[in-house]
Amino acid sequence: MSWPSRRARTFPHGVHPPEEKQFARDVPIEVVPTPAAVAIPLLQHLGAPCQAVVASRATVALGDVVGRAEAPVSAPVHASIAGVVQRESVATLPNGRHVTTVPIKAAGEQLEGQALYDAHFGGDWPLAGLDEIAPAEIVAAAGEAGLVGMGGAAFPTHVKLAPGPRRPVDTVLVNGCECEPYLTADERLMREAALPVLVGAKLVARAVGAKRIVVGIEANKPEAIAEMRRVAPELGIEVGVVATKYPQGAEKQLVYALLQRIVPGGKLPLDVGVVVSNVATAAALARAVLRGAPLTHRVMTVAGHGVREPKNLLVPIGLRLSEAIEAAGGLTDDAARVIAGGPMMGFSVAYLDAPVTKGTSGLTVLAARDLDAEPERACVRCGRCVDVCPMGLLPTRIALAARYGEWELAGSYHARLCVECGCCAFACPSRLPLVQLIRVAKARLAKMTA
Amino acid sequence: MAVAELELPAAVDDGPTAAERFIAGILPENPTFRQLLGMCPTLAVTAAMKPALTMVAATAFVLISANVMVSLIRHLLKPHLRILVFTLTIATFVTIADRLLAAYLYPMSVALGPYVPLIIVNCIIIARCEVCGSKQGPFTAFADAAGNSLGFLIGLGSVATVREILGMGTWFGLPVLPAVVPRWVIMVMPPGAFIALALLLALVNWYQARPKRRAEV
Amino acid sequence: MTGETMALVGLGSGVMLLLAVVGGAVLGWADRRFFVPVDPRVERINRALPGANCGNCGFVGCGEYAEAVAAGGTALTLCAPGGPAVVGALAAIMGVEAEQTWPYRVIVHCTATTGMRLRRHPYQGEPTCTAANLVTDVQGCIYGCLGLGDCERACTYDAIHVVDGVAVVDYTKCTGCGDCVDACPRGIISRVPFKTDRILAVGCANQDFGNDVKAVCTIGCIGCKACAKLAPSLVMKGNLPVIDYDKYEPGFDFLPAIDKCPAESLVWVGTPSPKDLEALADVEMPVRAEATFDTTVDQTEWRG
Amino acid sequence: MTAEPVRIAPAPALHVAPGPHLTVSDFTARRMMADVLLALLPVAGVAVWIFRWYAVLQIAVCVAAALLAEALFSRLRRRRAPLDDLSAAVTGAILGLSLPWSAPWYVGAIGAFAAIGLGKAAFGGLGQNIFNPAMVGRAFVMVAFAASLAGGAYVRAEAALPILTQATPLSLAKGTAGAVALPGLWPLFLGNVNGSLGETSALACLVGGLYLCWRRSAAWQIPVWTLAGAAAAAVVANLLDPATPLTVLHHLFAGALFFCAFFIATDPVTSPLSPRGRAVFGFGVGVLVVLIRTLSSYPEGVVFAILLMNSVTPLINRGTVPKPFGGAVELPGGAK
Amino acid sequence: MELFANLLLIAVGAALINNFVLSYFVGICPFLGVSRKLDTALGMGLAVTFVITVAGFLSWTLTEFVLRPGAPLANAVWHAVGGPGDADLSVLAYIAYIFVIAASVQFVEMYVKKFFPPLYKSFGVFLPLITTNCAILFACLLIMKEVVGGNWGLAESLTLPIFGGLGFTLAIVLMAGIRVELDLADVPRPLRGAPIALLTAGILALAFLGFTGMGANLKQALTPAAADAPAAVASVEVDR
Repeated sequence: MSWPSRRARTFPHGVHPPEEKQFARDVPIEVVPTPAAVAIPLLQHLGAPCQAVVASRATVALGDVVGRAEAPVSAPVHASIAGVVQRESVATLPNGRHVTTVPIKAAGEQLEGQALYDAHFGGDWPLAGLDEIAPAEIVAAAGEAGLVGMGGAAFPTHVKLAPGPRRPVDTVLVNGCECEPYLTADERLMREAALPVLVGAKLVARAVGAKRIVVGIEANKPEAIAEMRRVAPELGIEVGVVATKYPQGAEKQLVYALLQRIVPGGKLPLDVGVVVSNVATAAALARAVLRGAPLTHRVMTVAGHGVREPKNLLVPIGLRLSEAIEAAGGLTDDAARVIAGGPMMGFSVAYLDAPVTKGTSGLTVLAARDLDAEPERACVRCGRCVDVCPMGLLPTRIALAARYGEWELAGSYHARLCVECGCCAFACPSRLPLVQLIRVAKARLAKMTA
Repeated sequence: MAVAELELPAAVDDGPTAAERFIAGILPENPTFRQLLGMCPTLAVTAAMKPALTMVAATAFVLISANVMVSLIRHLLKPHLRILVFTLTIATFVTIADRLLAAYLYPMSVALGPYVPLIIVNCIIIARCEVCGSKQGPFTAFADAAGNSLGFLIGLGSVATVREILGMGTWFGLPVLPAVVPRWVIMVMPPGAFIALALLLALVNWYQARPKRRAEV
Repeated sequence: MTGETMALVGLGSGVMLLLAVVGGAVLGWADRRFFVPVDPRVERINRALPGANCGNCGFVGCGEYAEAVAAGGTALTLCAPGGPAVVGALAAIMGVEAEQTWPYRVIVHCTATTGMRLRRHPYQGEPTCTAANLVTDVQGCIYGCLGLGDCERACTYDAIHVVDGVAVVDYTKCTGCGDCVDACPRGIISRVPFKTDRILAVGCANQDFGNDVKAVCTIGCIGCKACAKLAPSLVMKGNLPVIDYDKYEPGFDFLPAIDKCPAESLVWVGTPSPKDLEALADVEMPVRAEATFDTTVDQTEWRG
Repeated sequence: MTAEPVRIAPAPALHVAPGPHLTVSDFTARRMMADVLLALLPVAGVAVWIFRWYAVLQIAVCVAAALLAEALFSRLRRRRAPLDDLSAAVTGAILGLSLPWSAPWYVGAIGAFAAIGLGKAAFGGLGQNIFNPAMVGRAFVMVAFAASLAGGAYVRAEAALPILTQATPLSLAKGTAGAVALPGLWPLFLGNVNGSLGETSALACLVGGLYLCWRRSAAWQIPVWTLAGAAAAAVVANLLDPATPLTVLHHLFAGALFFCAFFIATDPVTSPLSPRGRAVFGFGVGVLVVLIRTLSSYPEGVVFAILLMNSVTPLINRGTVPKPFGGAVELPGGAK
Repeated sequence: MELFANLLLIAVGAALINNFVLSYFVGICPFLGVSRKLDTALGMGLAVTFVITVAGFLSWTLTEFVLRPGAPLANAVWHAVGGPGDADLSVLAYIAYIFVIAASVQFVEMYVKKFFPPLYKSFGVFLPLITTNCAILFACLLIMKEVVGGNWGLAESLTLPIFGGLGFTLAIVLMAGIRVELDLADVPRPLRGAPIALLTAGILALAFLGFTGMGANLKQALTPAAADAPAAVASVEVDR
């Protein structure tokens, strides 16, 4: 069964930033050599931090639990290399979280190179018998493996898969849009490891009891669509092509584009009977359930004019950003801005000792020439931001209210529905930092209601 | 503006002296520019100097008479009735002023039209009765009213000067601008009143803020 | 005077009298019919308050605060602009005995000037602390002052300024209203009772381990606990000493503790005006704003 | 409030900034203003063709005075004069094009100072003004120097160009009820009539305006609804008073309606933000223009209509906050 | 029909052409003071409209029956005491009006305080100010002039205050909308507050000039026969 209509579907508003996928879309995933040390952050997800369970100077093997999740909404972290635990330290993650990390110095036998790649994506993925696995078993495996949403939200997967006695879920959407410019990690994953992705999707559906599974892929990834369509029918999974438009990969927009369901403001896709899962998360779930392997590595893109050899890398969690960049040939002389994630929603970082986390989908390195030299000017109320806002808000009004400290006013313009996708600031002819101002307003409003 | 004054308690203290009241009324607490009181006549009758000055004279007469009168009867006032008494006192003097104007300056009386009776509701007068007249003696009340009248004169005079010179090229009806200079008719019309007062107020605010800014630098 | 004039005057007076009687009767009836009881103290408290409607007390305006005070159960000391004089007046109206207390002032828990902060990076974006606080790596220390002056803009009294990259309080102007405490996104300003002209303060907010502090600041507190051993009102909270100002003894000799500090984290701040120290006829100040050292950059959800 | 741009230092001196880190490359505020100037070219061209040196002089005076005023008022506030954003030039050009050929030079200069000073700088500068600056300036001089700008001022018996000895179409309609022959619709559409510099040719306005809408430098809803509002009001006016010489098409093509619809009403700063608000705004402008033309003593109502609707814009903005995606939607049975 | 045309003229004249605030400058105090928030402005506008209507009715009653030369009630007493000619009590007008206004405002204040406490809380402090609102006395004076002149009956005397009040409401609501907007603008420091509000009012007044002449043209359109009769709209020749 394939997607009923071959016409690309999409959502209202949005923007068309330059796609810039050419940097690494045709570069196969490369395994990064085991680094001398990694630093495992104890908080890589949305929720409570883990408690460290290994003492300094203890020896750990790949996949050993380093931090245990003790709160309901939390996820354990595991050693991503074999080695010796060092004294705890702190690190500021790209998203601004200041967390305790457990450094591990490499020692002993390491799983490396092709063997590591095969452990992740190669080998056999049994298609039969998936329906016999108990949902609880899947949820437990996801919890033990420390699975979190790998598209960036980093919400613990076992919590998402066990929504409790709420409305029944009928559809699982697998998010393969990767609408952020520059990033190609998900595309490579779909092209190289379609089977684990789809098996994982099947497991997600099994866990939540959904009958229908749809993979959503943007039209600008024909090879990925072809590969997924080759494998999907075997598993009864539909592959839906959506228009190439940003932010196609945002949950609510994807749900609308593929299913024409509108997620009410302040609610989750769950409330309309949908669970959305990123392709990388699905692949990791397949590995966790069928191979019992925890989440220790992830695929990330390092691309942009600012790196010498743009690549897609399979990296251990806790790798320093600088080492990931070195693996991609290092920074060029005119590199100006390093962004953890894609350029639309990613966070700029300047201190490159920060560790890679489960949610780091890539590093975009912009050169000076990629950056805009236009100065900020006064808002001329042209309404461009209104035209592009996928949430149908009035970004300029919220931002202006935030600038003048009129928090209630900002709230009355539905500031809290903003998903910070960046369309408004991308389209703004006056180059106002709209998203930043809206985030200020959101933070303030959250504080006021707290 | 007037609200704050109306809410003030009928305090027992003696307050500023007559001289202080007089001086304060002229510039530091200028009714037009500092307290923004009596805006209606400031806008309505300032198209030219003559009606403006007539207005000031009528207002001054009422202000002084009412303030002194209120001061004389201040010990008889009951708090909840005082505003009513003030208003009726003022209304009486306004009627007198109106009749005097009609008798001796008929053209002016016609020109000012309803704005003479509207003196009754001029906030300056109620504010002065409330702040000074109802609390201090007749002499202080007189000084206070006189000072505020002078302040009102400055306010109306400056607005009227700007409007008459720009709008008609005259001052007190005497030509001051050569005929080649174009007349800005807008200045003698309602929008001109608002704009002239707005800019004069801005000028005063700017001047007030100036020394402070210097001290900072 | 002719009879006609007399008659006219009589008629006029009669009309006015009639009006007055009718009006008076209607209003008198309405006064009883529409009577709404009001606590007379509300009016008096309203008069005693400054009427600035600044909202520092946490109520919508002076009027609402007055009602809350009159209703009882609300502290009399919430009016920052009014100061001790207003507290005294309110106490007199409410018939409460005034107690001894101290003027409150703010302290900035960061003293590192620009050159002392490490890992600073050029920042392009909205030039306010609150906005910059949402961007990673503006500077290495995620606790310390960002120096973009949100507190300076929030201050009504021109009493706090960013000097060489760090906020410095001008204690000759500070009234302790606490606007800057609310404005600081990093929560490094606290509001404490000043028991002497100059009191000791911890001039650092970094709660990390010593090595991590050294990596981002040349003068930050490394959490060695030396001062806590030497002065009883200094207690360690995690890796940072905190002064308990309720137990603060003005006469205590803090010099050994200060000498022992390997960083430069114990500083003397303040000089409240003598006027404030004299006019101490107020009850205990219950609102004590503690610095939160709140650095969380992103309270909002993360999405993909 | 403007952030001082941080100079981009060579690597590895990385710098930080809030996301998004990409911006649309071909669309800037400056480009929008440049678009307006570009779109005004055909209008100005027709003006120069009809009014010759009068037009050149008038536009030059207004633009120069507007730039000077912008520089002066910026200096008063001790700020850098933002002349490079071209907004002052646009204000000057529109003001100039809305003046009659016969207005003395000082009218344009004072109008430009009133426009920039009272209309824009006093409210805080670009983007913060409530009223369309050019129209504030135009209304100011229109009332201040009524003699130089009233209908009669357009006509000069001694003028060298024959067209300048004819009364403007709307003055004709106002002056004598039905008795005179109005110009035909073609001359009105092409612009071969007397009038304010920019308003004579509906065709030129249409060409420039379509360019603006195509570039999306102006919101298409505003001109469409302005013309619709004017047409609707004109239909009503014709029904109520069948004897009037002004047919619906006369209302559309005569006077400054096209110029207003495409260049004045579309000023983004003073018009509503949302598409729905823009429709309301445009319709209001159109109706008011015709209302003032038919009922007040002024032959043309564009200036007042724009200012009146500008004053309503904050209320329109408040009333037309768009519904957020999924905001208040109740799902019909979950799935569709 | 003619009455209707007359009323329409008075209504349009009072609300738009000669707007109380923007053309006659009456009611400036609340116009500047209570126009910071939209809902309070609307409340104030409607309160003024209500009070002005009540005052208009009372003033018509007073003028018609007591104060105007030859008023029936005054005359009855006058002739009873044997006075010659007609009684003329118009000298009492100002005092009587202000008394009536003050009393009715106080009545409204007590009424609102008792039955609409939230409304009282939001603009209760401004209710006493309505007493000193020139718009109300101004409307009374206009009505007196026309009633004494024998031009107006009760219908006209009620139309003027109602639409004058609505015109005031329109102006103050527009102003409030603009001022809320200006809270988000970087207005130059010396202009902040009253000056920018006055400037805005000036531009509004400029815009309202667009309605000039509408009365005469409307009258011509409505009553072609009476084209050359003087306009019924009361006009004050101060600033023309």
